[in-house]
Amino acid sequence: MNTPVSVLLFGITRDLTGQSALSVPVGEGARVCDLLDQLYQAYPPLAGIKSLLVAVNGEYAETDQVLGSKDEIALIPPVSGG
Amino acid sequence: MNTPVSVLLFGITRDLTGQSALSVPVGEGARVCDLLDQLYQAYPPLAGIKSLLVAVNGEYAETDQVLGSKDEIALIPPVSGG
Amino acid sequence: MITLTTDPIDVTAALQYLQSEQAGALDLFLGVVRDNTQDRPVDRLEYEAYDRMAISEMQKIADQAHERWPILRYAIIHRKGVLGTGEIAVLIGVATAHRADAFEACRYIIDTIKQTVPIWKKEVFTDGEVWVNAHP
Amino acid sequence: MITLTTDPIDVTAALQYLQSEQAGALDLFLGVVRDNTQDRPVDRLEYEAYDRMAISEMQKIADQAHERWPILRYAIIHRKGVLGTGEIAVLIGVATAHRADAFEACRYIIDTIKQTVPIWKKEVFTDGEVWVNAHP
Repeated sequence: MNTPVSVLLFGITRDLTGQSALSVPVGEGARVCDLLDQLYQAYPPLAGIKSLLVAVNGEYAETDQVLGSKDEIALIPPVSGG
Repeated sequence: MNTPVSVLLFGITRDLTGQSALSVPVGEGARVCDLLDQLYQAYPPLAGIKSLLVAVNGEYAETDQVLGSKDEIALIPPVSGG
Repeated sequence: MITLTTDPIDVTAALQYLQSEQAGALDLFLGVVRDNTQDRPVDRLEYEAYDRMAISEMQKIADQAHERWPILRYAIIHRKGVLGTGEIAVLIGVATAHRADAFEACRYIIDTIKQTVPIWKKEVFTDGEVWVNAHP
Repeated sequence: MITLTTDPIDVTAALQYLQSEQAGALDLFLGVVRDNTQDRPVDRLEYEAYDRMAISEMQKIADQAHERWPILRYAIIHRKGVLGTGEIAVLIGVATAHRADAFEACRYIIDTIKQTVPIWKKEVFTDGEVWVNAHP
């Protein structure tokens, strides 16, 4: 059974998808890498980004971290502050 | 024949001698080290300074530099600006 | 003091904040919008942040700096929104007793901010735009 | 810009002076009178300079920095006279295109000033006074 997780998009990921937030249906026990695979399939241009990290609840997440439907998930393309 | 050179004093050298300028009679062809020897004899407390350099016409001088009566000479105790 | 703001950065207020009776050294770094990048004329920069995480990541960096150097006061102010050339994008200020600590901590903070804090900069040229660092 | 002055150092004016269209980074160092040295309470500092040579030595340092780093603008301002705690004794500001140069040049200038420029500082305590660095 798929539950949707909400994903915030910033910078180039927002421009490439045309969205600032997405609701992505992921399988039970889906990990960060599973979410990324789904997003790459839905939005192939995301694969052209130099490095794409994921934050869960405001913290950088490992690729095997399991996602929950209440998590605040965000795509973090290469940062360029300062 | 001795000609006087004028010596400017700053910081601790001014305090130890009680003077901000001295007129020191030095021999013809006297070098920086000769001047220092004379000053150490006249003002022994100067020898207690960690390091005492001499500037001639606003430039740090080597100890063998020869002094002229028109030179502007200054004692440079350890600097502590900043 | 950590701030993420759309308002222009007030350097005087930051310096005021950084004063401390024990401080003998204060290092202040300003990152400013230049008028060109690789000789391509920049019209403006657009900074975007994941606010919540940007602030918590800046706080982590400040905490790490506090552990490594005896910091008396610090200020980290990052601007977001649209910035024209000459505007200050980031201010880092560190007050310490001795100068080596101020220089090192200040540089650590700005170097690390550029690596880990989720803030993104789009350079808008007269003939196009690009998200900095995004492409290989 | 090199200045030796008995007037209080105007940081805002210095920052104004340091602005440049090509500058992406500005590092500003302030040396401030602390309220204690080795836990002995300082009442005030008295700075004295061999003016002519202090200025020419600061100019040499600025020239050396200019040779080593691509400096767009710099400011070196040293105070002399009587300073109370919290007052700024020295300001070094360097504007460059990139931040590493600003940090390195700024630190080089202040480190070298402390080694070669004929300026002397007397610390006046509540119970005595001492010319800094003068004794073994």
